Amino acid sequence: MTLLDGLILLALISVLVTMLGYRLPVIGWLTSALFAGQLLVLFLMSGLGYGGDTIHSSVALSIFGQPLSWRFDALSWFFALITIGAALASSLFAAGEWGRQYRQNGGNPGLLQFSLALNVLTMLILLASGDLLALFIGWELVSWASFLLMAMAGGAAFSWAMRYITYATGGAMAILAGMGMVYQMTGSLQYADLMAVAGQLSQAQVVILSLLFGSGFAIKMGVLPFHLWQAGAYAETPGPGTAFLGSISSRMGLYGILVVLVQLIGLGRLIEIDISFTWLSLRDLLMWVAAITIILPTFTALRQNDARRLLAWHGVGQGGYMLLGIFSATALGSSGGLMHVFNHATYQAALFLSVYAVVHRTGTADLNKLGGLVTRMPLSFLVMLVGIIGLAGIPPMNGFVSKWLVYRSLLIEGMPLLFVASVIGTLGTILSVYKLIHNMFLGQLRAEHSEIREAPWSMMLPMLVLSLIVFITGFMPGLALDWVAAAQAAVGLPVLQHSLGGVEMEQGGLDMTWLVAVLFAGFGIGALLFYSTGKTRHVNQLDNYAGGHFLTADVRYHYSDHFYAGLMHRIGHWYRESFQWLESVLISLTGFVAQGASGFYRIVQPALLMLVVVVLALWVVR
Amino acid sequence: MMTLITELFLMPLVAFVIGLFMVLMMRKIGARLQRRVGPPFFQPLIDIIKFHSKETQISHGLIHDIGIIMAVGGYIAAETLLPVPGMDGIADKGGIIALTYFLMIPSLGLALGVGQCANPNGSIGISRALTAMLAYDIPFVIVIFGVSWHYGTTNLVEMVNYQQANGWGIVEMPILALAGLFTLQGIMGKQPFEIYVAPAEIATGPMVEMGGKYMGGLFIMQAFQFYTAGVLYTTLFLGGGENWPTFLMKIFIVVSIPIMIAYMFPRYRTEDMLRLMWKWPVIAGLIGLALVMH
Amino acid sequence: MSDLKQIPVVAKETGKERTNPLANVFDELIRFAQARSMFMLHYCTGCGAIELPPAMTSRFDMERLGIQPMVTPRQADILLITGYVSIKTLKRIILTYEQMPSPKYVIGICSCTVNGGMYWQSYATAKKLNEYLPVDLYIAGCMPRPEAVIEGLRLLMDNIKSGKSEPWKDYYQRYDYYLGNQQHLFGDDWQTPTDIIGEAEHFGLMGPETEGEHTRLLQQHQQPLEPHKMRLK
Amino acid sequence: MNMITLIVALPLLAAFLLPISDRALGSVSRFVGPIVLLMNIILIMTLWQKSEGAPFALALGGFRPPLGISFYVDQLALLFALLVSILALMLWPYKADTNPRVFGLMLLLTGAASGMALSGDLFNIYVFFELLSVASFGLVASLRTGAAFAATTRYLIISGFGTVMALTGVALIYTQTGTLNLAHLATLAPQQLDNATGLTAFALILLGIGVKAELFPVNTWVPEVYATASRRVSALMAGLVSKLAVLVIVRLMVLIFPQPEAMQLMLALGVAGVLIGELSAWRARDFVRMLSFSSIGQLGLVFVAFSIPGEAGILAGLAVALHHLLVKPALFLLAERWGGSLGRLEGAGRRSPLAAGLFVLFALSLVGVPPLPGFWAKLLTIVGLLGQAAPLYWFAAAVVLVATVAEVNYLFRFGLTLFKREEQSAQVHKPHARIDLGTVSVMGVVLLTAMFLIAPLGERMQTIADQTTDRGLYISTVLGPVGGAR
Repeated sequence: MTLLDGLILLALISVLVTMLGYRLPVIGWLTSALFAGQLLVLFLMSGLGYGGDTIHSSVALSIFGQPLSWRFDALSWFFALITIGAALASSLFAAGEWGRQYRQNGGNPGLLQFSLALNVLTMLILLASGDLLALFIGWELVSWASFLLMAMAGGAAFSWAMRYITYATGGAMAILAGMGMVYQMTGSLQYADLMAVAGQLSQAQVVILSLLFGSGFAIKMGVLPFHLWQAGAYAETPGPGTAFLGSISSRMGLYGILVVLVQLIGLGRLIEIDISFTWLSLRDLLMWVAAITIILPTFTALRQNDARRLLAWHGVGQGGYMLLGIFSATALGSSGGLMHVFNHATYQAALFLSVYAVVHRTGTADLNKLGGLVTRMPLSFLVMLVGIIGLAGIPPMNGFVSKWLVYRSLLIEGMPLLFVASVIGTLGTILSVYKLIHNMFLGQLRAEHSEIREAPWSMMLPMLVLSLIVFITGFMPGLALDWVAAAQAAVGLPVLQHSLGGVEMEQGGLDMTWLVAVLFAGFGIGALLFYSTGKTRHVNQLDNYAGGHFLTADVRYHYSDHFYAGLMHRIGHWYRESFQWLESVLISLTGFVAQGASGFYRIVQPALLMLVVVVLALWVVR
Repeated sequence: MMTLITELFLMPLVAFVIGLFMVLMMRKIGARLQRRVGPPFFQPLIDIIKFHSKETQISHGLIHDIGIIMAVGGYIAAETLLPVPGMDGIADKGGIIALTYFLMIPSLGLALGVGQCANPNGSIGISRALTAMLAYDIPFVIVIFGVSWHYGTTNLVEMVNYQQANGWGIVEMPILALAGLFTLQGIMGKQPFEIYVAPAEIATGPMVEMGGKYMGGLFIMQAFQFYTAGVLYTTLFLGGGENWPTFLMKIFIVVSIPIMIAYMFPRYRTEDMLRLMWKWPVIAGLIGLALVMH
Repeated sequence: MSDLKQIPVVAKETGKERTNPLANVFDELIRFAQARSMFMLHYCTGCGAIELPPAMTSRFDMERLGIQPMVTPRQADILLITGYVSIKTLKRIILTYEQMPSPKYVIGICSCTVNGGMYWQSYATAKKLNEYLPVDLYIAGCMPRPEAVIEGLRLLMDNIKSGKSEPWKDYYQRYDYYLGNQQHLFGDDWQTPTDIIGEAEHFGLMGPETEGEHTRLLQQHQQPLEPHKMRLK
Repeated sequence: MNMITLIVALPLLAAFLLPISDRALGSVSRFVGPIVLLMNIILIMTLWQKSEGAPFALALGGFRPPLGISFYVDQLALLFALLVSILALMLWPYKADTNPRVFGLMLLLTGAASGMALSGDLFNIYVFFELLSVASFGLVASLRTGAAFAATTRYLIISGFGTVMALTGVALIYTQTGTLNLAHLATLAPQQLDNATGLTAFALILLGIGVKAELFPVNTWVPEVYATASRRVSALMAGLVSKLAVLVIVRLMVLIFPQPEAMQLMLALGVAGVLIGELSAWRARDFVRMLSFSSIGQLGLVFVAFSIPGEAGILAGLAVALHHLLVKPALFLLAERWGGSLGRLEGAGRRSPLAAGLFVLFALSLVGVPPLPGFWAKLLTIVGLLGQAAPLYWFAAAVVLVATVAEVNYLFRFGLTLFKREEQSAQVHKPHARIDLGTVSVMGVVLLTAMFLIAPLGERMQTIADQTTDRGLYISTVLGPVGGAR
C-alpha cells in the first residue's frame, strides 16, 4: 500500500464516516479531523511538491481490456493540497456554531459535511488518474459530487444545480467524444500513447481534440461562453460549501486542461495551428477566450447586489487569468497561472467565509441591506480586506504575485491587447471589491445591526488562517512557487527560476520580500506621523456632515445601490445579456423540436403511419 | 546596505519636499492664471502644520485612521521605487508594473478610510474616483506596455540607463508620450477630471469628513502624488534623472503642463470622462504601440 | 457678555507648565501656522455673501493671506456667517460650528448678525449671534465691502498670532450658557448629533460652567450617541 | 440437452392449463406460475453449466436441419432465456386481486419469449413472435379501463401491420432461398440475399419486429400503452419484450444480413429513435410518459449500438440492452406510486427516501455516470461509433452524446422535484407497495454488484459477443461440420 492508497482510503473513510454519522452533533469536528488527517498524509507526500518521484497507487484494474491506473505527480499534489485545504477550512467553518444554526434553520449540516467529504474523495480520484479513462471517471464523479453539494440547499438551488448539471453533462459528453477519438487514433487511452502520437496528429485532429477536451473542461471552469451556470449555482450552495466550490471545484477543469491540452497534446501543437482569415493561432484564440472570460464575468460581478453572486462571478473571471497564464506557455506565465490557482483558492475561500460570517450574523448577503459592520465584526472585516486585496491583485497579497507573473509574461511575449484586457479585468475587480467591502463593512451601521457580535472563533479560525496564508504567500511567494515549479516540470512546461521573494530577472524582476517590507516600513512611518500629532475623539456615525442636516438614527445616510452610477451611464447599455439570450434561444429551439417530436406520438394515425413507413422503407432500400 | 537604508529614508523625504514645491507651483500657476498673487512661499507647509495642530479632532473609527496611514505610508513606500539622480532605492526590485499597482495602495487606503466615515458624499466620491481610475488606467497600461516593450525591460533603472545611452523616449515614441501626458491629467486628478471631488455637489467627495490631521495627511499625499506623477513620466519619456538640476527642471515642467490645462477647464461628468479617456488617449496609445512594436 | 474681560478665565493647571525653552518657539510656530492658514466655511445666509467672491478673486485675493474657501465644516477653521440668521438657519449654523475642529473661529458679517439689522422686528430672526455661538469678530456694515472683510480677517489673524482669539474654548467651558440660550430659542428638546460635553471631557476643555441646569435638561432627553467602538465580543 | 425444449414447453403448457384448472385449484393456481419460472431458471442454469458455454443445436422431432425445426442454444440465447424467466418472476403480478387469466398470459409471454430466444428457424421465430404479441395484447388490456382498451387497439393495429410486414419479409426470404433455417440461410445469404430483395426483406422484418422493439417510426403505441397498462406490464414490455425483438434482429443481422446498408438503415432509425425519444421525454411532464419516451430513446441507443459492425457492436449493444433491461423495469416499478404530473410529486421523495434513493441510483446509471454499469455501456457505444469511418456513425455518436444531456436534464429535473420541500401539498402519495420496493431494491443491489464485478462481467460479455458474431460456429453447430463447410 502506497501513501496514495492511504490518502484515498482515508478520504473514503471520511465519506463513510460522514454518511453513517451524519446525525451526530460532533460530525463537523470529526470531519474536520479527518480532513486534517488527509492533509497530514498529503504532507507526508510533500516530496512531490519539491520535485519528488511520482507516487503510484497499487490499485490497478483492467475493464473491457482498458487498463486503469492511478498515480500522484507534482501537479496532482499541488491541486490536492488546495482541495483538502479548502475542504478543511470549509468543514471547520461549518463545524461549530454555523452548523448549529444551520440545523435550527432546517438544514442538515451532516449532509453538508458528507458532501464535502464526497467532493474531496472524488477530486482526489480525479487528480490521481493515470490515464484518460480514469480521468473521465474521476471527472464525472466530481461533477456529480458537486451537483449534490449545489442541490442540497433546495429551493432556488435546485434550478441552479439543474443548470449546472446540464452544462456539466454537456462538457462530460464532449470529453467522452474526445476520448473516443483518442481511442480511435491510438487504440488506447493511456497518457503515454497519446503523448507519443501527439506529434504526428494532423492539424484537424489536434483542433478537434483540443476543442472537445478544451470546451469539456472549460465548462467546469465557467469559461465563456459556458459561464452562465456558475455564479448562481455556487451562490445558492450553503455557506461553507460555496467557499469550497468557489475556491477549488471549478479548478478541476483547469487540471483537465493542464493534463490533456498541455501535457498530452502539448501547447506547441496548438501554437502551430493557424486559424484561417485571422492572425491568430489556435493557442492565441484560446488566450483570447481566456481574456474575455476575465472581462465579461468581472463586469457582470460589478453589477451584482448579492455578495455571494458578486464573489462567484469573480471566481469565473479569475479563471481567465489562470488560463491566460498557462496558455502563454512560458515559464513566467504558466507559473503565474498555476500559482493563481493556489492564490485564488486561498483568498476566495477567505472572502466567501467572511461573507458567510456576516450572513450568519445578519441573515442577509444583500449588499443594499448591510453596512458599517466593521465596528461589529472587525476580524471578519480584516479577513475580507486581505481577501479583496488578494482578489484585486494589489500588493502585498499573493494575488498580485500571480497576476504580475502573467502580466510580465504577456509583456515579454509582446501581447499588448491581452495585457490590456487582463488589466481591465483587474480594474473592474478593484471597483467591484470596493463595492463589496464598502457596502458590507463600511458606511453607516444599520440600527438593526447595532447589537451584532463578531463571528464565533470556530468560524474565525479558518478565516484568519486563510488570510494569513494569503499574506504570507504574498510576502514570500517563493514558498508557493516551489510547488508551482514542480508542477510545471510535471506537465512539461518550462520551469520558473525563482527566489523566495519572487523572480530575479535582468529585465525587471520582482522581489516581494523587499517590497512588502518597505511598504510596511512606510505604513510605520505614516502611523508614526499620524499618531504623534493631535489627539482624536471617536464620534458617533450620526455626527456627520450632511449640509447642516440633523442626522437621526432612523434616517439612512448611506450610499450602496447603483454604486457605480457614472460608469453605468457609460457602459450600462453594453450589458446586452447576449449569452442569456443565446441560452434561452437554444432552450426554446430545443423545446420547439421536442414539441414536434412528441407531437409525432400524439397525432399519428397508426394505419396511415404504417403505410408511409412501408413505402419509405421500400423506397430507401431500393 | 547602509547606503540603501539611507536612500530608503532620504527618497521619501526628498519627494515630500519637492512635492510641496509642486503644490506651491500649482497654486501659484492657478493664481497667476486667474490674475491673482497666490499664496506665500511656505503656504503648503503651513497648511499641513496647521492641520496637524488642530486641538479637537474627530475620528470615525480605526479604519478612518488606518486609511490615512495607508495613504501616506503607501506613498512613502512607493517613492522608494522611483529612481532619482544618485538614488535607485529598491527600483530594481519592483519595476513599472509593481509600481503601478503599488500606487493603488494609498488610494485603496483612502477609500477604506472614507468608507468608514459613513458619509455618502465620500462614498460617491470614491465610486467616482475608482471609475476615473478605470478610465485613465486603460490608456496608461497601453503606454506602460509600449514603453516596457520599447526599452525591453520593466526595470525603471534600466529604462533610465537606456535613455541616457540612446536618447529620450519622447523622441522615439512621441505618440505614446502624448497619450501618457493625457493620462497624467487623470492620474493627478485635476480638472477636467476631478468630478470625484466636486466641492459644490458632493462636498469634496472623499475629503468630506476629513479634518485636522486627516486632511493634513491628504495634503501630504497630494504632494507625493504630484512628485510621483512627474518623476514617473520623466523616467518613462524624458530620460530620467542625470543630475539634480535637469531632473528637477524636467519634473517641474512635466507637472506644470497638466496643471496649466487644469485651470483652464471646468470638469467633465464621469461618463464623459470615460468616453474621452477611452477614446483619444487609447487611440493614440494604440497607434504609438503599433509604431513601437511594428 | 459681550465684553471679553467679564468672562472668567480658567486658571491653567500648574502641572502642565512648560520647561522646555523650545516649547514656546514651537507654540509660536503653531500659532503662526494657524494664523497664516485659515480655511473658511462661508455660511451664506444673506446678502453679505455677495461681497465674498471679490474678496477671494483677483481684485483682493485672499489666498495671498493663506485664506481659502472650503466646503465642509471638518476642513474649515473659520465659520463666516454672512447675513441675517433665522431660527431655522441657526440650528444648522450651530451644528456646523460644532462639527468644526478646534481651534475654530466665527466671524459675523453684516449688521444682521450683530443685532438683527433690518430684521430687528422679525419674530423668526436670531438677533445676537454671540448669544448662541462664541463669535470672534463682527464685521459690521450693510453690507461691508471686501476691504472691510479682508481687514476683519487680518485682525483675526493678528489675534490668533498673539494667542488672544480663543473664544472657541469658551464654547466648551461655558457650554451651559450657550445651550441655555439655544434651548430658549429652540425648545427644551433641542439637541445636535454632536456631543459637546463628551468632547470637552475628552480633550480636557471642561470648565466650571460646562455643565449646568441646561445640560442636565439636555441629558434627560438626549438619546445616547455613543461612538460605535470596534469590539470583538 | 433435450431439456431445453422444456424451457419453452413448460410455461406454454402451464399457460394453457391454468385458465382451465383455475376453478379446480383455486388460489393454488397463483403459485403455479412462479414455480414454473423457478424451474425454468434452475433448468437454464444447469444447462449452462453442462454446456460450459459451448453452443449446441437441437433438431425438434428428429428432423435434421435445414428441414426440421431447430433450436440453437448458445450463451446469448441462454442468457436471454434466463433473463426472461428471472424478469418475469420479478415482475410477476403478485397482487392478490389479479385476474387468473393474467397469470396465463404471463406464462404465455414467457414461453413465447424463451422460444424466440432459442429458435434457430425464422418461421419459428415468427410464430413465437405472434404468440408473444397475443400475450402482450392481453396483458396490456388487462386493467380493463377504457384508455387501456383504446391503447391496446392502437397497439393491435400497429402490431398487425408489423406482423404482415415481417411475414412478407420472411416470405421474400423463402422465395429467394427456399429455406428458413437460420444456419442454412447463413450459408446461402452471401450469394442469394446480398441484393435488393434481401435488403427489402430485411427492411420489412426490421420494421415488423421493430414494432415490439420500439423502433423509431413504428413505436407510436408506446407512450399510450405504457401509460395505461399496469406498471409491471409496462416494465415487462419495456424491459424484456423489446429486448427479445432486438435479439431476433441482431441474430438476423449477424447471420444473414451483414451488409453495411442494412446496418446503416438500422443505425439511422436508431438515431432517430434516440433523438425523438429523448426530446419527447424532455418535454414530458408526467413521470410515466417520460419513462415511456425515455424507453424509446434507450431502445434507439440499443439499435445504434448493435449497428456497429463486428464484435464491438455486439458487445456494446449487449451492454446497453442488458443495462436497460435492468434499469427500465425498476423505474417503471417506482412509477407505480409516482404517476401523474411532475408538479404533484413535489416532496414525494422526502416521504419515501428509499424509493427516491433508488430512483437516483438508477437514473445515474441510465445517464451513464461512472463507475455505474451504464457508463461502460455508453463508453463502449461511443468508442465503437467513433471507430467507424462512415460519417453517419459519427453523427450517431454526436446524437447519443447530446441526447445524454437531455436525459440528464429530464431525469434529474424529476429527481430534484422529488426532494423539493413541499408546501402544505395536498397530494399525499401512498408509499410504495413493499413488493415493488423490494423488487426495485433487489435490482439496485444487482446494479451495484454489477458495478463492482464489471471486470469479470466484461470478460463474460466479451465471450458471448465472440460467440454471437461467429457465423461459422453457428453454421457448423446447426448443420454439422459438413453442412457448414461452404
